[in-house]
Amino acid sequence: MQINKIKKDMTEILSDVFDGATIMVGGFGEAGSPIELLHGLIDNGAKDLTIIANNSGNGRVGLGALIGQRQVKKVICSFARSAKGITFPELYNKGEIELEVVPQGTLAERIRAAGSGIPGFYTATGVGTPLAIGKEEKVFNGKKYILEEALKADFAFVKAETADRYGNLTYNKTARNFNPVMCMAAKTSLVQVKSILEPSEMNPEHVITPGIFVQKLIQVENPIIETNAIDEGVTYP
Amino acid sequence: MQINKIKKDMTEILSDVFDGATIMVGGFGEAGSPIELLHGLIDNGAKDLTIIANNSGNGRVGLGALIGQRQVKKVICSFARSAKGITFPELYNKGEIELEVVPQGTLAERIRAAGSGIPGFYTATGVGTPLAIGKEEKVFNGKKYILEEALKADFAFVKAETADRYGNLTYNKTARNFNPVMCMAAKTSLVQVKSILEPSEMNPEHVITPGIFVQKLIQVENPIIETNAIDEGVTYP
Amino acid sequence: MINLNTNDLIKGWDRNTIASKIADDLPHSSYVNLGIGMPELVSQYIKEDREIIYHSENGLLGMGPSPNENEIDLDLINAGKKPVTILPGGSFCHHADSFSMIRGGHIDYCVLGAMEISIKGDLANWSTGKGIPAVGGAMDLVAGAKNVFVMTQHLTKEGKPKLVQKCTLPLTGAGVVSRIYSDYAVLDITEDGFKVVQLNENITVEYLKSVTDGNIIH
Amino acid sequence: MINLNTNDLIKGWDRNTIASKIADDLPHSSYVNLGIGMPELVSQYIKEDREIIYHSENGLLGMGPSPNENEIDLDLINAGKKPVTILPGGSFCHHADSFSMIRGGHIDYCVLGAMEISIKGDLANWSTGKGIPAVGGAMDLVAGAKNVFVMTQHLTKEGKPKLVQKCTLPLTGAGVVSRIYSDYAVLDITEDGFKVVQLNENITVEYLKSVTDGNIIH
Repeated sequence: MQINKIKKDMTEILSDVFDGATIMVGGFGEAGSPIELLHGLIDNGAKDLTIIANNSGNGRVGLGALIGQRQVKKVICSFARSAKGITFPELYNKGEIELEVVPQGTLAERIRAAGSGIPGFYTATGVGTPLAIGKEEKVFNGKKYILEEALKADFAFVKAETADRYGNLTYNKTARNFNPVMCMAAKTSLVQVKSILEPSEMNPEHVITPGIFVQKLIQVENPIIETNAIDEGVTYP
Repeated sequence: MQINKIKKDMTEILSDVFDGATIMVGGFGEAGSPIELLHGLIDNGAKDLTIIANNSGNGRVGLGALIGQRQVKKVICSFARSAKGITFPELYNKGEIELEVVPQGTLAERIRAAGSGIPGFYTATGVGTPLAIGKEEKVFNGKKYILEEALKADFAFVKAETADRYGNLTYNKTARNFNPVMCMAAKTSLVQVKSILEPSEMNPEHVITPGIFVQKLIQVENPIIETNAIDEGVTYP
Repeated sequence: MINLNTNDLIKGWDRNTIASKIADDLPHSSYVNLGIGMPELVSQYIKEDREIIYHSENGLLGMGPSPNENEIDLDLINAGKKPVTILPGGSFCHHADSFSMIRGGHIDYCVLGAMEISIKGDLANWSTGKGIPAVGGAMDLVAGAKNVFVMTQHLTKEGKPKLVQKCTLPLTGAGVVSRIYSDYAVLDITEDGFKVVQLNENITVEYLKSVTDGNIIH
Repeated sequence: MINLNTNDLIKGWDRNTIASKIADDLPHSSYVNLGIGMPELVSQYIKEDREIIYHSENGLLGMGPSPNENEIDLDLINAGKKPVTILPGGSFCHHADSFSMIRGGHIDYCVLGAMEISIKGDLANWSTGKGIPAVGGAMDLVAGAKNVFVMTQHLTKEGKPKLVQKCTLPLTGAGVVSRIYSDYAVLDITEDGFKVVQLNENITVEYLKSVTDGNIIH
């Protein structure tokens, strides 16, 4: 029997997502954002979700749409004030969605830490700022640092460029961003990918996310381009 | 003026190595081991060195030769009991060289931490063993972890496969090993590389060590193959 | 000293002149992160005698200028989410590796805007204390870069000093700023106060003191 | 019970039989790290109904069998520093990433040799307390892998039990072992003691108890 992580449709790949799950969503702005998986999650209907992402969604597509459907109770992100954000500000200003702000580098490192079996690490980022309040301090070589804890998730939703059936992934340019560390930090990583190659076509020197960090794949050959979709007034569902 | 990190010879690339320096040496066994740079260091003559590496050298070439020249006062490594080790055991059994043993994964992560501005992190590796003695403990979610501190160096000696003048590097197969994290953790990374490409020939998706982590390069087109050298009884100088 | 009538203000350097002063202070072979907005101008004033490598914290080292309309790739963007290009010798990496470059002290200079800078080098530039809080990479940059340069107007739009004894807004970092480039002066943060490195030719030290809420050393 | 005359010992399973028992317990699609030496045998007994992916901690996922003489590449080696191959679907990574796979709990099974295993699952396998101390990746593997299988002779060469109340040698990890595959039995570590999963056909429970220094549950 051969390992084959490719699923046939959105229903299958999303079958075990549950109410109250914590989900990491890859992407920095729209680059690397798994819009079709997020739309699948709207159809799936899971609610009371905690979303870990860099941003909080644009317009009414992808993460913006999911939040608009009120499936999200909390967002953990570095930047929830996107130029084209609609749904998050709406709910936030009404007090109907929670927000935890994390510096971008600390967010990335907390996610990597979870994937690397490191429950906590020290960083100078945020020392002396409001985001250090309540965090343990420790001095190394005369300089003050704060303790940051690993940030893990039940699922990662990730967008990649190429994959093989083992789940080895490559990304396109800056669409790489948070995707590789999120694959590491989630119990189950769900990946939408533009093209699927034979394992022998993947150069082992060029794999960015090794298949060990990926559980399920689905091919989305022509993903939505968020900027264009928003400009055209596309909404989901 | 263009950035160009390529140096013309061993004397130039090693010019600022000093007595008492801490030097990380890449490689796992012979794969990725910068033998020619180490031989250059023998010619350079710097002494009282602390070496951070996975192993402690084989035969009387490379790191084995450097130790044999009594230029090293201390080795920090995970495995100092190589099948073909001669010089380290000789000095160690006479009490003439110090040894600090670090679990292999903790060694890699302490090096990465130094390169990533993380002064300390917690790990379960080593908990309850003699290597945890004297280390701070902390409980996360009911499980015990120990604090490990960043391990930095004045220099990294690294072997790569291809480079461009900016110091972008690729490696060959498992010769990658500790080299990328050591480039991150050293103030000055010195790299010996088989072939030098034009920057436009380096695919930005395939760079493993970005040039920001590399300070000096030297081309060594046909590096010594340690196994063969030892079998042939080669010694240095 | 505080709350000057903005009509009375002396006109200082324009933003292009400030950008060129910063550009002149970035040495050959530096790795530099330019903040979104005004700091982006700096790259236009780098002299021919040097090569600078630009880092964008979303996983791009060796960032080039904006693309032509027909070269736009929405997978190749900068930290401000605008389309950019990559130069030969550039590389892509993931977010944790990109912030290793920042946090690990590998970025030689970052240039950022400011709302307030204190005499101790504290910087406030991420939050007015109102609206949705959003920090992005600012805290990581000021904590990690070897040198933090601030590019700013000397006074707020309301005519209040931005250089202050103590910041009133939420901090981005404490004691992190190395040098301030304003329309009135270039100033270093020192133990004794804001130290004038260069003064705008239309400005007197007296005037500078009158628009700064903190000790000026000349 | 202790220090049996080795001539009196009953012959148990040979190492190939032990390896095949371990192979049968590795489920389809598992990520597995096999320790240097005896555990390497396991890969030869994987049944056709499953695919297993082998991890070698020196930055190799998808390790294949030894190469032919003419295919040897000294840049492609395993954790034991022996030449190996890489299978389609494999990948290379650096040491920190490779140990993220281990420490982060992504390796489903590791199979290691042992000098002593205590009734609490403590493992000693890296140091006799003499000679040059050398730990390699053993401590990371036992702390990080989801399941730690031990493959061992039930008794030392001197006829002493390796399964003990308390380890006397320096530990590799405390409470880390899940299951022991010896020549006499397959045993799980449980709160109440070593629990027999399978007993060698030539061995009685009484005999097993006589060669084990710790409570046996059957």
